[in-house]
Amino acid sequence: MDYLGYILISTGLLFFLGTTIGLLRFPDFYTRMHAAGKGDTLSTVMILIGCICLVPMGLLLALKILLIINFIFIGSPTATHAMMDAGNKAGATPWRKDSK
Amino acid sequence: MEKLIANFNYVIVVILMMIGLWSMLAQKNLIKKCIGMAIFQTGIILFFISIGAKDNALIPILTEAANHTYPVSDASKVANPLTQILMLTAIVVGVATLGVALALAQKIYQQHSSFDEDEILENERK
Amino acid sequence: MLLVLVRAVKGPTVIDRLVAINVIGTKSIVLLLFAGILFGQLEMFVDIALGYGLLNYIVSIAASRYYQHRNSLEPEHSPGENPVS
Amino acid sequence: MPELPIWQFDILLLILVVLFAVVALSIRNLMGAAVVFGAYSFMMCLIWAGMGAVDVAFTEAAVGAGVSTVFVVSTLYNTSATMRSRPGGLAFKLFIGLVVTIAGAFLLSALPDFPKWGASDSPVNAKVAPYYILNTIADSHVPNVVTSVLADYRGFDTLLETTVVFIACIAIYSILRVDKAKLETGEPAAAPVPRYDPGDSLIVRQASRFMVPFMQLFALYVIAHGHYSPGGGFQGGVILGASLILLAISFDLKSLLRQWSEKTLMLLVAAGVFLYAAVGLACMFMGGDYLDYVFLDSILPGEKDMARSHGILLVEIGVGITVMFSMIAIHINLASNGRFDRGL
Repeated sequence: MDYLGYILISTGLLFFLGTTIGLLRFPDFYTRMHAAGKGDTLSTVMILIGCICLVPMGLLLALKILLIINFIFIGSPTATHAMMDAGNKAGATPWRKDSK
Repeated sequence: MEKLIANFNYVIVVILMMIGLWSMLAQKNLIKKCIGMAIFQTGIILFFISIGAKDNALIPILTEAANHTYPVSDASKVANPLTQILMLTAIVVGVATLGVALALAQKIYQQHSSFDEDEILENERK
Repeated sequence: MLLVLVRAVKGPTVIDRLVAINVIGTKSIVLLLFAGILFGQLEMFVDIALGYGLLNYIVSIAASRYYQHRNSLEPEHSPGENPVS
Repeated sequence: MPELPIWQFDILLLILVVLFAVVALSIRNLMGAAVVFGAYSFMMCLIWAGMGAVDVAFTEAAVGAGVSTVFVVSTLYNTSATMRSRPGGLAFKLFIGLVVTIAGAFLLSALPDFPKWGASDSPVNAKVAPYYILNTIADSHVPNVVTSVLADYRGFDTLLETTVVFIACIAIYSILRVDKAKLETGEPAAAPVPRYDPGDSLIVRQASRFMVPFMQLFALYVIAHGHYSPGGGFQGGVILGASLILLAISFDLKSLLRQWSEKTLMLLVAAGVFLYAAVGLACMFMGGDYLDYVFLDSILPGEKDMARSHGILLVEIGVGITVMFSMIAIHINLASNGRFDRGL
């Protein structure tokens, strides 16, 4: 159980590193959104499950953390979708290979 | 230097208050002034909370978990609840105040169609 | 962990900021839980994190509504295209 | 108890906060400023959690994530988000900067006189506060000291704070609300908005429809369970308000107003304050002082020594109602420009 927790947390941190690098290095809004939306949700969920495995806690507490995971799983993609819509409406132009 | 670290929170409080005050006085834009007001307010809240914080103290909820004996005998092991409740209400009131300020700004915009102070004054003089 | 995010916030344009804010909000849930573990009273901090998990995405939805309606109401003036700072 | 490694963490966060404040003020697009201000409030919430102020962190989380940024966005929605740049004014800004720096220097010169950060024997921590910590269990059976101080020991304070929220709500009404009849004669009618907006997203609607009941349930839990965990009327009220604001954003302002008419909203805002004051008056009728819940035990269920706990719950419900509906009313006013027909 402990090892599972460590593995999950370190994988989550790895994904989060990928998110930040993607957020910083990608050329335009849509690709950045791609990195942020996926990596962020997955890394958060992984770290939270790792916490459940590592830290001794009661059933109610674990259930609450599972609820948080559930809400993140619903809320975060919705937010990503809404922001993508906003970017499209506001006229963010996609990056092309020859644009710069 | 050690003195600075020991009182670092007050330094930050003063810096935040300076930023808020500067933006309320020097910014021409009304919305920026509202945000500056909120920053000033957080500076004061930070002052209160950090004065009530204690080293190695637990949060002011007295449960049996985490080394508490139920009727607490040592008050220095629990963070100060008094400053916290003052600031808790201050945050909610602060949002209401922010709402009033924004409403005023919006009403001004309706009449002058600008957030800029100089333009509003020019419109007034006409 | 956070220092990288700050650079993201200072980054390119308005909507990019929104993305970064969303990431920061999700990460502050994790940080709150870590703070709870450090204090040894996780059950108190879980509630705050739960509140965050519920409320985190309101801002981005509000912003998306803002851009939708703004564009449909005033087509000649689209706020998103203004270069920032 | 091991040494908590929270100190260094706090210092890092404090520096970040200053950075965010500067960034929020230096962005020229007001929408960006509002968004960065939201991040600023996230950082503040983390700082307060690190300093052990859980209830304050909770309030900041609810307010910062749910309400305050939305207020700014809905104001910008009715106005404009661009700042017009004008030349000059630099000398004025520098002059103001000088004045502010002098004021800050005065404040900083008082720095050595302050007690050390985290000292438990400073005057603030050593005089009044220990009484609350030591006696709250015996007095009112409420483990959360913040709740008991908020609603019981310092009940007057909270009553007046709730009244301030109420008054702010009234002030916004009197500033922004315009009469529809007057509007039709005086100003040109606003352009009709199509009922079905093709930009509206099904995903957002379904997700909000799924999330809102959980939010409201969680908010009720926060109000009712505030005696044993962080929470209470203010936090629960803000979350309830935020859930209805989410409905208004993701569906339409009209569909919200169909359920809660303007009159109902204002009545309920007043009813919350009234409930709080009425509990106090009931205490007087039963023979005690104002807001002295001990005397309510003959009409409240439970044992005699639980009366204060139940009294706190009643008061928190009043606070929650007022905060919830005043948040909604402020949002509707700001979003619809006082017209109460359509908006963000």
